[in-house]
Amino acid sequence: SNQGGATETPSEGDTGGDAASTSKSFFINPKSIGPAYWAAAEKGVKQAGEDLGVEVVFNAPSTTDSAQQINMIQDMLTRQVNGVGVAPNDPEAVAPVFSNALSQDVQVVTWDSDAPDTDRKYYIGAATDAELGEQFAEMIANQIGGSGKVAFMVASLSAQNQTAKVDAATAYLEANHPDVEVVTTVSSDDDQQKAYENAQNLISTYPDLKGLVGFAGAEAPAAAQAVEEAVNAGNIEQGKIKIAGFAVPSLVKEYLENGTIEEMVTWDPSKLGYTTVYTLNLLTDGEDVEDGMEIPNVGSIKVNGDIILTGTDVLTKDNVADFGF
Amino acid sequence: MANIFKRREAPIILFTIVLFCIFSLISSNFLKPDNLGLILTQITTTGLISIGMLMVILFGGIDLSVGSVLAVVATVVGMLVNAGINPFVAALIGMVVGAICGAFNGLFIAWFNIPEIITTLATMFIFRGIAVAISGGEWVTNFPDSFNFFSQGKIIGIPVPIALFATGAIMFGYILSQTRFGRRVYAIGGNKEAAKLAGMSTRKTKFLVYISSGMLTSVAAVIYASQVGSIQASTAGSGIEFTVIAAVLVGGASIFGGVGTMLGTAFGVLLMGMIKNGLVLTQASVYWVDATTGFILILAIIINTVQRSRNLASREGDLV
Amino acid sequence: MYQMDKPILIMEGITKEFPGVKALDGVDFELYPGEVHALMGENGAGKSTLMKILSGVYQHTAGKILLNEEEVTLNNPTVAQELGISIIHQEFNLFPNLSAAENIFIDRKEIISASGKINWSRMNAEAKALTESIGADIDVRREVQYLGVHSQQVIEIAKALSFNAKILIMDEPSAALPEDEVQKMFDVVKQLRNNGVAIVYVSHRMNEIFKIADKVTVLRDGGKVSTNKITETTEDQLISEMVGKEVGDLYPDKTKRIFNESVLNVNDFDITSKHKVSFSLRRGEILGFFGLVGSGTHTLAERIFGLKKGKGTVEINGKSILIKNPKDAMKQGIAYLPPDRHRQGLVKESSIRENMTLPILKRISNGLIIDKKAEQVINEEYIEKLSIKTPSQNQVVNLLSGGNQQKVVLAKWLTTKPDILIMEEPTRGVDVGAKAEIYRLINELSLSGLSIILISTEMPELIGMSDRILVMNEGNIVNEFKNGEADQQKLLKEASNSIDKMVV
Amino acid sequence: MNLVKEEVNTRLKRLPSIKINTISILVILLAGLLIFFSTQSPYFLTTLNITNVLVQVTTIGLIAIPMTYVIISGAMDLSVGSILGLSAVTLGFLYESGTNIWVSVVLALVVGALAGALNGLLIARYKMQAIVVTIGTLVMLRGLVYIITKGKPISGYPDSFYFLGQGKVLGIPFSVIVMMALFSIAYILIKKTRIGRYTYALGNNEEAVRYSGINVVKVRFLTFVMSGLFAGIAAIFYVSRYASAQASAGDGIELDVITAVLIGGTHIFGGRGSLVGTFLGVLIIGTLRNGLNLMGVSVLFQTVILGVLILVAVSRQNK
Ligand SMILES: Nc1ncnc2c1ncn2[C@@H]1O[C@H](COP(=O)(O)OP(=O)(O)OP(=O)(O)O)[C@@H](O)[C@H]1O
Ligand SMILES: Nc1ncnc2c1ncn2[C@@H]1O[C@H](COP(=O)(O)OP(=O)(O)OP(=O)(O)O)[C@@H](O)[C@H]1O
Ligand SMILES: [Mg+2]
Ligand SMILES: [Mg+2]
Repeated sequence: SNQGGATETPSEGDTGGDAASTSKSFFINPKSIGPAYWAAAEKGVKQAGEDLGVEVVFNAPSTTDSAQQINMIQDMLTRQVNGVGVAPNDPEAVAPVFSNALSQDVQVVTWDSDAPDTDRKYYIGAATDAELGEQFAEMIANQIGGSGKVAFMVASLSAQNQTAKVDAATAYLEANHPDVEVVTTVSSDDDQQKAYENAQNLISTYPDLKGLVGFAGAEAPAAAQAVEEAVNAGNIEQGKIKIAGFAVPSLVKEYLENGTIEEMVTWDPSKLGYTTVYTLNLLTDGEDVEDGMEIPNVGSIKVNGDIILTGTDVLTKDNVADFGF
Repeated sequence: MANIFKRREAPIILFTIVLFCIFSLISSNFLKPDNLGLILTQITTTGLISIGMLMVILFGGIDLSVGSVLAVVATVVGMLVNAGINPFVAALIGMVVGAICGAFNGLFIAWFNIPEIITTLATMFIFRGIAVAISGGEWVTNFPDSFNFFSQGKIIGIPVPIALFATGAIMFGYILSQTRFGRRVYAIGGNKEAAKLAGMSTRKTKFLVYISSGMLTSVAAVIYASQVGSIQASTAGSGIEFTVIAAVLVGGASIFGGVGTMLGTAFGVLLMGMIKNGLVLTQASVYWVDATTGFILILAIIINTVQRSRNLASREGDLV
Repeated sequence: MYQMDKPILIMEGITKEFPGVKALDGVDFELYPGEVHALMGENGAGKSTLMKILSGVYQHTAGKILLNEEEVTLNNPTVAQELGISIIHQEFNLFPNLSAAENIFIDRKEIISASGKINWSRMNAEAKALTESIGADIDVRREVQYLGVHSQQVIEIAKALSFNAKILIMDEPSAALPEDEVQKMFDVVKQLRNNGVAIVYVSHRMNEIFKIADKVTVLRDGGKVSTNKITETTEDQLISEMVGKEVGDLYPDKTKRIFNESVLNVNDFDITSKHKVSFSLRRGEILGFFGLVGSGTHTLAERIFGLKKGKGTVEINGKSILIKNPKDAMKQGIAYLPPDRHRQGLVKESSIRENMTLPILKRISNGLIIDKKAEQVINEEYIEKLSIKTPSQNQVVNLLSGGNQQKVVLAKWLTTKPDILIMEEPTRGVDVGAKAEIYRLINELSLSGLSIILISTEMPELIGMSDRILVMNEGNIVNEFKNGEADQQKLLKEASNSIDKMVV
Repeated sequence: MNLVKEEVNTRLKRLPSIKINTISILVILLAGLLIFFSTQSPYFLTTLNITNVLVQVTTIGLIAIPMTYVIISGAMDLSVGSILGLSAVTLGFLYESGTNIWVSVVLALVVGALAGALNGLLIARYKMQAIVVTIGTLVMLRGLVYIITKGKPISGYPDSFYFLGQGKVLGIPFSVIVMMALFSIAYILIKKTRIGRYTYALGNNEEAVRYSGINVVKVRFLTFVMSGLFAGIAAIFYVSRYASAQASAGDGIELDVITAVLIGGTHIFGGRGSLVGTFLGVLIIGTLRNGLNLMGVSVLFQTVILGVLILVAVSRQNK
């Protein structure tokens, strides 16, 4: 029954095929299938499945659709998995299906994006949205010297993890860098071309723009591409517009190397995936996570109440080559 | 002069001009040459795809698969250039791939007689799956600098994307309005049965149109890849079919086929691009962008309809 | 150049089978240069099929075709055209979105210059010359969808002529043409014949056949019945050959009819904002309307039935009524049989049953649910009354012959139990047998008290059926003919005279 | 004349058999899926799972009902997803700002119907092309949703409201009961009433319907109002089931709905189609998704399979 090929992971080449079928199975649910961010996370998930000898299913709808995501979780509960790790598209909407899971003794954690008002046991993230938002804000403020106009670029106007970061960043700037003005927030709807055109239009709209902050994976490279082009075309000077926010190292490598981007915040989604499976495995064994615990392939984690953080890195041209994703 | 207003494209051209003026009034940055250049660059991908879509719509068909074709070609071309293949060779291979996708659509539509919307709905899903499978779910990125030619290069002083779109539009505008093949497209869209009786091969013509459409989409895909710099097969170009269809229809084409021109389509594309750019430039609240876009679209449709009924009212007949 | 005594075309034993149907069964047909050869037969007799085979649209299943004594294979329309055979199809085959000139020269090599570009100026000039040669004045650059029916017919003819055909097939070319245009077309046909072109002329209109044809061939049920010189046959003989039995008088006896009360009074009624008409219709009367294209008869009908918006009231049974839409008209007992049954009359993919009760669904519903029983009863009643030939009321109307389709449209309106029935071109494209039946029906209806407005461009029909004929010209009623007063010359003269010379 | 009769008879035999074929092919297809998946997963053929599938298809199912009418009548409505979103956030917004939940529900339905009426007005009354208009309203109404919510999901409804989307009657989810009931009513409407006749006739020959004295503007208008209203109903169940009204609710659902309707044998150019077919189409899509999920097949392959299914199942729909 292994038609799933690419994504079903009955621990290929594992030591005991039998062990896998009698042991636990987890459903790890990203926001959607397809985006490379999630593909990177999938690697960690698979690796953890292999290392721990558990079956993991990594699947999601092809778009970030909350209803379809919940349907899929429901289907996997029917399949009697032992644990689910969900990156919810709508943090409120998953509440009923989570309590349903709990009533069936299925362990539930969220990862990458939290649903705090639900029955989930833990949230696994690189840092909290508030921390990240503040980190982005501080980074851009520093780069532009504490004053000037910046614009925010998000992947979605309705995704909780995006809006939470934006709110935190805005509040942080107001409190700590009152001279930094956030002129607007634009959304790419997860479409790279739109992100790129948004960046172009922003550069054109605000001649005195000093910074662009990317809140999701596709934004920073699009911003960098647009800035680089504007510089090459002689429309703006090199270094006039700074870029901060989140980035996937492999996507911004060339921009870091050619100086279009100075530094970015990053984290490895595969570590999030690994930690998620690891945590579910502990929970289903009746154990628990501890603050400062070492997780293989991930490193030490911070546990703060029901939040597990794997930590972030600052990406610069000196270390960008060290990241394997 | 009076003739100009009778043309089918007149309302959309006027509308575009009016909107242009409004944006210029609201935002001083809108009229800057840089920004105008920007708008032109930004419309090149949708523009190139619209040319193929116009021909498909002239047949009375519709092509929902263009976004997925774009993803397939962009992925293939991106992987090829990253594998060290010369960008121009890669682009040519991409066009072959696009042509094959088009031929696949054409085969089902022209030979197996499956309605366009059904075939292309299916291939929209299928091609997208193929694109992701080819990419292995990975981002295709970090292209060599030489690949930048397709977004930043210039041919006789004109940015390459604009030059490609302009060439495509003029070439197909000419083919559609001045050659036997082009008039066949209109004839078949106007009355398929009559076209058959006049001895035209509707199959062959349709097949060729789908292949051209695939190739045009692949040129767009190359520009896309070069402009955006990174391709995510699962999302690249998804939803672009709506923008493109909207542009063609707003440009005066009829979904029932036979009616529409390259000039109108070009203005439709321009209008769509201008709205997108203008709404950012006028600093409209981000939450209002979609609503305003939709409203302007509907306005454009209304204006087109008014024009059409005015034309119909002038129909010769029994004391209308 | 050509030899009058040698057939240009010989069709031998032509058989055509469609899945489950033998449309033609061993038909022989010969055609000589410089003759007009009429082809007649009931609806579905196989005329169009035979002509489609000759023009390369269909391929015959058996038999052979000799052109100038050489056997030919006509496997597509282009081959036939290249061999000098061109056809004006029964249904219009125009591209509404293209200009008149383009329609005439669509897909033709002649108008492509060496560079592959279309030579517009040459095409427009030739198109203009061609249409003028038929005596028509149309703007050949105009899109066909904005042209009227007769211009469209002109384009069809011009298109066929543009091939310099040696054989010209005209399949019911007059069906959509008014009488004066038919005259012009005949002039063209005669001219072509004198130039040695062989013409096949398919028509249901008997008077035309005798006016234009040299020979006539009759088909019945896919087989050939006879070929005769026109001078050696008579109308009655042709009819009985077509139908396979004797048919009595086509038109009923109208001499002893008297009318009193008027049912419908139309006073200064707007046809357009500029044109007003007045007339009255009496109970049981058949009031004929004659007019050329653009005369306003059609608009008048649509206005009275509420299909076209406008101001003005009509008086029905003495009460003044404003009709804003067809519903208002139907409430007043008005029904309207439209001129084009394919476009306006029938939902062709639906059954007879569904078509027939479409206007009265509300009446035969219990609450929301349609009363199937009542519907079936009504259907049975009218299928019998109008002798509609069908295996069942669930038959899809698409599969009926033209005459029977027309009867379904008529039945559809009779189910509304109208007091006033407006009929426009009630027998267009209908064969003579079915025509006779429809005339019988119209007459019976009027005798039972139904008042009828009969709008037609077929003069024999008007003269034969009407109690009175009103002639319209440029939006005005210009004359009235009582029963027995009208003949074709008078009607045509009134209808085509310039308006300013007219005194009403 | 025998010839004609003969032909008529062979045609007659062929016609109804075509109809039966569509439905029976769909039934065979569905049965095939059921058998296949039950051999693939022990969890598939369980009451729980079947219930799941039925609940999951309610959104698509509810919208597919009027979509069948709209497509049969020869038009198309691409804006249903946006209308769903608009109704959902209207409900959330009203409740959040203190309106009684049931009043909010009714007003959300009204908003859905009004959005449909806007489409109807432009398409039926002003004769604009349905696809174009509904692409316009798709964009515009979704924009309106973002204006209302500023992107934030609205949650926290009273328990009584959750009954709609989460409650059960006699072990059957209430939403499923409602969907079945509406399918049945719609079936009766299209089969046995004037409205159905007009809908089919409109898709076949609008002119002929107009010349029959029927107000075609009204009929077409009503199909679009119905489309909006049902998108509103779907929104209510959506919000109740997911306990949240999100700005992206219903985004892209039009493709699923149209796919279901087309798989169900409704003719894309109008005039032909059936609600039974649509119902089967909805079930086929739902079953396929669910079964493939249970097998752990990635959605990317699922969409390819769906694509192939469309080509195979709908390919008989020649023009
Ligand atoms: N495409 C077709 N497929 C199947 N049968 C056909 C087709 N076309 C015509 N027929 C059959 O051929 C017979 C002859 O039809 P045809 O159209 O030649 O009649 P006709 O003499 O031109 O009638 P009319 O006077 O109504 O034009 C019909 O009865 C019908 O059964
Ligand atoms: N595609 C077809 N398949 C089967 N029978 C056909 C087909 N087309 C036409 N027929 C049959 O051919 C006969 C005549 O057809 P045709 O379309 O020439 O007729 P008509 O109804 O007389 O039209 P008109 O009013 O234009 O003369 C009818 O009996 C019809 O059933
Ligand atoms: Mg015929
Ligand atoms: Mg006929």
